[in-house]
Amino acid sequence: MAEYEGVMIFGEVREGKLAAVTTELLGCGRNLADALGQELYCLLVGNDMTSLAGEAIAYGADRVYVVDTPPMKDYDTDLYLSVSEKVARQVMPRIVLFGQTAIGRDLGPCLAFRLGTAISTDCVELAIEPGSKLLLQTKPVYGDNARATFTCESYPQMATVRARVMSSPERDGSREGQIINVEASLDPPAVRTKVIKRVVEESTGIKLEDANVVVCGGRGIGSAEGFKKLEKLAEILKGAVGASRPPCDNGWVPNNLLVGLTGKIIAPDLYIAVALSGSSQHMTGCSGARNIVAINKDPEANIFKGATLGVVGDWEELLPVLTNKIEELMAGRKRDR
Amino acid sequence: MTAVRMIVCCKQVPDPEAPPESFRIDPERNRIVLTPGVSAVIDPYAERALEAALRVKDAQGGKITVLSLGTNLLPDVVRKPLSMGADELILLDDEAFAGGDSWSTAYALSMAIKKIGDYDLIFCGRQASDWDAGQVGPGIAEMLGLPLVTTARKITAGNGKATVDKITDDGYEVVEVSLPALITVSNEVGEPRYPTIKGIMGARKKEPVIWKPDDIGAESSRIGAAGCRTKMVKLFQPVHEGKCEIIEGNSPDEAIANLVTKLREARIV
Amino acid sequence: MIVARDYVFMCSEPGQEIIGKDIRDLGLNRVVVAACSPIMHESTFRSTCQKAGLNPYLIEIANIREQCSWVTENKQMATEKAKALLNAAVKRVYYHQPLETRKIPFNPNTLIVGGGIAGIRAALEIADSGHKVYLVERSPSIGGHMMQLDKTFPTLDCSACILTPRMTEAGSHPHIELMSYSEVEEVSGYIGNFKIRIRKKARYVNGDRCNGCGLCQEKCPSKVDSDFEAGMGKRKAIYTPFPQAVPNIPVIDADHCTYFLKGSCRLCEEVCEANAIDFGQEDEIIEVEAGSIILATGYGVFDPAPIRQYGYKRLDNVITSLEFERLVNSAGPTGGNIVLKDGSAPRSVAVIHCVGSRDRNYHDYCSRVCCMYALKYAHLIKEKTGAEVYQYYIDMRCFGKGCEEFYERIAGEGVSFIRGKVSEVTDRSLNDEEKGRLVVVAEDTLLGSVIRVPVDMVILCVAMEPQQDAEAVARLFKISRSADGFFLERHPKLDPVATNSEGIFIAGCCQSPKDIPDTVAQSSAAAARILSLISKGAVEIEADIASIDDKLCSGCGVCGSLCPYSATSLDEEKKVYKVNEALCKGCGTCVAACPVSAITGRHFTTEQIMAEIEGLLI
Amino acid sequence: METSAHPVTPLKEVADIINEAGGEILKLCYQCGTCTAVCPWNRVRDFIVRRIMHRGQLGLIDFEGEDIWLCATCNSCVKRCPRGVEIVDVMRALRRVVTEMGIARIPDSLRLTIKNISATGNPLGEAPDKRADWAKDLDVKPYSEGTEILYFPCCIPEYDTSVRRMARAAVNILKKAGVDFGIPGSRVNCCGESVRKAGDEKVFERLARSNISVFAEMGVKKVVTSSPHCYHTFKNEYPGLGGDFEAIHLSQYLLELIRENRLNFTREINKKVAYHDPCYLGRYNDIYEEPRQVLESIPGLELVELPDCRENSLCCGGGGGRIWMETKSGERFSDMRVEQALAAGADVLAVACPYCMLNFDDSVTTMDKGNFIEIRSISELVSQAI
Amino acid sequence: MSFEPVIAVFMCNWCSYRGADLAGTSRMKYAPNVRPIRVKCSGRVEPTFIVQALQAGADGVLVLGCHPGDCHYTDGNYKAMRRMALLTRMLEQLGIEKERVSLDWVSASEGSRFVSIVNDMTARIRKLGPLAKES
Repeated sequence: MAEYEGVMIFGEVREGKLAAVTTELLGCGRNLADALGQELYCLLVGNDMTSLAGEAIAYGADRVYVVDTPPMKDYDTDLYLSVSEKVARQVMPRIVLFGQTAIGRDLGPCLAFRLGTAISTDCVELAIEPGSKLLLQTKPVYGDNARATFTCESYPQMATVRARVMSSPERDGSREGQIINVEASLDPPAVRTKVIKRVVEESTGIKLEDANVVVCGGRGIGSAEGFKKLEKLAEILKGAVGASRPPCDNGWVPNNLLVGLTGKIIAPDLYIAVALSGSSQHMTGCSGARNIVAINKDPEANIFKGATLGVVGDWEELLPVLTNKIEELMAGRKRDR
Repeated sequence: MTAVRMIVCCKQVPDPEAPPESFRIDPERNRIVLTPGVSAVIDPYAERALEAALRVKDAQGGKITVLSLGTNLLPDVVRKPLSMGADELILLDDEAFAGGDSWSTAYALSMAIKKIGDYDLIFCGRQASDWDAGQVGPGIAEMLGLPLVTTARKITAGNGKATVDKITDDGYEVVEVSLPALITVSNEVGEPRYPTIKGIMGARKKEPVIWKPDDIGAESSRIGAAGCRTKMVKLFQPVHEGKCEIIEGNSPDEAIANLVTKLREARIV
Repeated sequence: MIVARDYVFMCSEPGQEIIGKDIRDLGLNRVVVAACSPIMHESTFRSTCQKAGLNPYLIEIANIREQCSWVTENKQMATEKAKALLNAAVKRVYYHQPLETRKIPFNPNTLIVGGGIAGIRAALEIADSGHKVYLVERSPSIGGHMMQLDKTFPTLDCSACILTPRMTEAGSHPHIELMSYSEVEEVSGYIGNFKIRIRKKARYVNGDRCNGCGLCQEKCPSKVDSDFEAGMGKRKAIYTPFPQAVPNIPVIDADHCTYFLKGSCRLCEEVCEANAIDFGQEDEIIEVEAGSIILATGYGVFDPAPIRQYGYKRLDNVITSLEFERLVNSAGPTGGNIVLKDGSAPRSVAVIHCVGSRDRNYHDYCSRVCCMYALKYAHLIKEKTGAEVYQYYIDMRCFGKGCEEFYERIAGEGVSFIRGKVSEVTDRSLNDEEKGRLVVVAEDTLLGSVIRVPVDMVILCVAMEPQQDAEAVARLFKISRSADGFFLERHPKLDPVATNSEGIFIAGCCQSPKDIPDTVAQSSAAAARILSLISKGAVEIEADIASIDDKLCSGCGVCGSLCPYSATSLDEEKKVYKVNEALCKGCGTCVAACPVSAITGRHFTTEQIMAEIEGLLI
Repeated sequence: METSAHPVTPLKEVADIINEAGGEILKLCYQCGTCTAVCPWNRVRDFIVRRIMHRGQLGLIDFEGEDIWLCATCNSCVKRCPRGVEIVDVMRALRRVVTEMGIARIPDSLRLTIKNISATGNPLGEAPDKRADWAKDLDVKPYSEGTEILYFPCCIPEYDTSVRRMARAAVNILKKAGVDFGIPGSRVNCCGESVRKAGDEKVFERLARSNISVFAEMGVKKVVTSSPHCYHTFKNEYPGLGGDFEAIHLSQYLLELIRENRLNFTREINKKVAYHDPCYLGRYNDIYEEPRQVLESIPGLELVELPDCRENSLCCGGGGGRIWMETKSGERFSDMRVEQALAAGADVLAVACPYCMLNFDDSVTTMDKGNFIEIRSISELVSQAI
Repeated sequence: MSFEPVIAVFMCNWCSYRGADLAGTSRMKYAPNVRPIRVKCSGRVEPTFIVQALQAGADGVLVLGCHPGDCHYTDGNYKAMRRMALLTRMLEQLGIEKERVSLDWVSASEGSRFVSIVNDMTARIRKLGPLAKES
């Protein structure tokens, strides 16, 4: 099917800038396009974002399709669907990628069904099969107990990609590319949904069970004051604080921070266990974590059994150092953007 | 206020709360093998979709038809929505439906919904806990040409439209949608209710309706494995390193520096 | 078969008339009744036949009620079974023979075992009508448990004051032969003609000489816990259990007497002016004959020590109800002062109901009197000490005459009622208020919370239970016991006084726990039953006994060796065995054992039983 | 339910369901409150067992509340009930109603544990093929046909490193005594006791039947268990499902070994040791003497009695699935027990059950009494002295 | 349909027959398979009765008397016991399983015991199957 060509990513805008997931998609899309020896396209839909097309090029896009019109200011399934359908039919990309975001998980499947093709959502790995040149779409299934790799023989081949699994490329302001403005021919009767109100909810402190990073303290923390230090690290990592049973019992932290079989069962990306021994009860509560970093002065502590990385030593010495290092790192990352 | 006619799509899945050690993969056949002690349940997202429908019914009155597609559906499991308060249960239970993907499933369900005919709202879970695809809802909407609102957490319906609180990445939107429409429900809707004893007694008296492909006029090439648009080429278990790597260092500073480097290398932070 | 009829109440007058009429009109020579158990109405239908001129033994009953319709769930199965039963009865009745009952003289003497209020009452009833009574009492004096009680509920009159006149009367009645300190050893015979062997234990005091001055008891150096005082007081090794004892003759307790133990002392002998002490006395065996027997052996008192959590015997001031009776009695060891072990008066007292009663682990049944005496205690404690009283009850059962009114009165006196079974009496304190006291732990089930009440004294209302030797006594007299261990009456409603053994009656608490009025009523009833037997002057003996065909008998003597009544004996002349019809009870053992089948068990002949078997197994 | 102002109609259907689920004996209850007053919960908070019985009689059970999950099945109430009501069975029936009908929430932790046991055969959800890992370095063979004894350590010591020591000590003893024994491999499951008490009769039966057939296949004749829970289940519940083997608790077996002079004590343990009677050994099976005799035979050891001992032993709080549920600080029986042991002047609190060990270990840690008292299994103490 | 045995039950007049009556008056339910035969004493039961019952169609025979020591006729039940031993040998010779005949005790107050004995016996005989009758 020679007419389907190029990799198209659907770009999202956050606070007037390209969303992090979009730059990640551009990076990943670039690799796929290179593997195919084809071009990378970026579709930008919205209003008042002229400068961003250039950004997309700086991050690797060869062509940017821009739909820039006031009605497209905010996401609406019917509106966005109709313009993306239009662009897709026009451009006929071989691959279309979305971020696994509120928009991506809404628009992606709709577009796929409308185009009569399939999509894999929430992918963590994408590759081109050398022989068939088909897109290999790998995603976690069964609560990440397994991973499945799919292919699809209809075009375009589509996927949504989980945030933060792909790395953003370095920005290259010197890159050149083509910006193509697309007319949004709006069809009012097609719009059957109307957004009445948009509410941004300030996340004041992330809930333990939702946090991607959890810093958890044990009996060794010794006091409520000690937990303040954990809170600081959690704050920097945009995470939450948890505790094993003794701190809860001793009233250093409220009971709802209990992590363990009998408390919260959590599965963050990163779990930092500080001065906790890791009873089996506790481990059941956190064993779903992707990465467990343990800090404990007892090298025999059970926590090291379940941890990915460990440091043996006194937490009171180690934690401030860690907090500083991470703070530096995060600040650096911000500067990068 | 008029009664709302609702259809809820419920999927039977292996219990997502079963421990990871009960999962194995049969690499030969690219299939998940579960230990016999893992029970089947109604997908938790679907249960929440049902809960959302029940709340609409509580508020406005209405009728809820539950639609389930699968093979080896267990009567005790798929009947649960009835005991929770659904009015009717239709099962698409046939070997021909086996081995489907989001496409063939959405097709079969949309054909069944067409047959049901009268409806104001269709509810699906935002995704199902087994394959986590989240496509069947949008798929049905597309196939039936219905407006779609995904990841809802609150729904009120009436007067030809529904008002939905839809979860977004940084908050929520209040969306008005004309009926009929399809809504996928997010877990933020809250805990699904428990069946009452009365409900269970009542459910025992209701017989599910079973539809075969012919009953819904489905083309055999478009259902089950035959109707798949995707092909699973590989199924594998991510290798979890059992060993803990102890980070050494001559001083606390050095140890932590090494740790952070590791974390960064592994793109954990 | 000539006629079959169906009628709802065959045992009623009109029902019986139907049978009678058919016998007369149709000249029936056999009758089968398919109805209730023969135990209920065999005698009814037999007399129906007799009245209609048919020998009463020509009837057979098929028990299709108690052993068929009432016990079978499946109707069809029940019908099948009923058919089999009826068929068997029909087959069997064919072999029935006309039999004659005979009368033998009835001995008008009566044996009464037990000298408590039940035995005393019955003895007086019978003796007053001029008939001889042997009153056998195991302990040195009659009086029983009632003598130990202080006041009686609900009237609060003094137990001893109402009992002692009756005791004296019984002790001196011309028709009552009082045998105290005696026990029945053997019983043989049957209704109208019992033979009883009684062991009169050695008192070591000559009753004829003793004038009851009491000097011996005063001088005796050996002190022993007094049973009568329920262990709360002491007695001497030579003693009468209490001052009003009847007979007022002391006994020497050989197990504790210094002379018997060590070979010297004999102080009592020295001081006895009447020379009544007789260390050489020995147990005496007396044989008496009686036509009927009343068992009035009373009850035992439950020992609460196994209920460890109540602390009886482990914690001071946890006492049983019987102990409290003695404590509160003005003739008792403290002169009626309610005091703790240290002599002080309690400030608060817990009374725990149902100790050993209504409890699967001990006795299932309700002891019936505890609720009421517990209320009485509350009154006495309040009256004598002013202490707080807590009643721990499960259900208040106040059903006797005047009892509910008594409950109302005591409630009005300011007693605290706590509905809940006590889980623990402990001396482990949780606070200063509890320190050094007994803490009673229970759920107040009306409050729905566990409460701990510190008290100074705990009274355990212990169960009434069958006497320890009830099993042996039942065996001795060949009567049955009910599941709870008490003696079994013939019918729980219509014959609560008789037993399954003809001529043996029961009265008082040996049948079941009961209060004094009920005991007295039952005693009088038993006495009345016996007086009616005596007035008949004769007893009819069953016709269904054994007979030996001397043409077949080889004189081997197997029957004689097996017969529990020695009812067969060798006719020296004919060299065959013969049946003494007055002795034979018709058990059939000899019939089954006779090697040459020379013995017939009338009315249960081999032909009859074989026919029945065949009929049953159609 | 407690405060409903409108009249409540008794629900005969619910009462019938409870009966069906095995709670029919509760009809006998005459509401004396003995159960409430002997229940250890009432030492730390209100738990009106009697009221649950009455509610059960009328069908007015509050299935949503936590009450039906509180019972630690310590059997104190059953032992004392004047009406012979098997209160533990009633509690089990109430839980069954919830688990089988799904009418209310099973406490999260318990629910997950049941799922773990159901799916992997052990409460921690660990891999079945790792069951024997605890003894990897001990040179112990897995049970094979013809071996005299199957030593059954219970899932907890097998999978939870913190109490592994009790099983490892047992192995040391058995080896020194020259006992011909083997340990369970991956085909063996949890005995199912706590699942049954948690109300999941179906899972229990499946586990039991599986174990029974595996044991039969392997020719197991005699099982020595570390846990009184396994012991109780094997001895009293498996036979009804076709189990045909002898079960004996380790403490009994140790006494046998001592009596047969197969254990040679070479070291003294000069410590004051208090023995804690586990509910399932004591009240359920009347085994009070053997563990004490084993301890007393250790040279130098001084046995002290705790205030609540033998048939009045204070439950550690771990039975009836409670070991998988959170018990609030201040409500833990194990804390009270450790206090009792401290007050009795004991240096060591000796245990004969993995649940007790977990709970007491936990109490000593959270109460920070590690410097004052040790929690040791009987097997550890014996192992230390030989 | 499963096999339903017929069981002849000899009962003494004083204890067991009354116990069986008590089961009736208490409305207890038990297996309908039993066929009662009243005798005055278990000591009256001759081995030939039992053999006759088995020949006439019973699959099992139960003899019930008073509890040992409680016999209305002092010791008739002991005699029954001795006869039972004799009978067992006879049954062996006849090739009849000895489990088909059983002697037990029921007092006048033991309605429930009667029920359980009868039910147990029925279950036992049901398991044994029908008695192979001589042709």
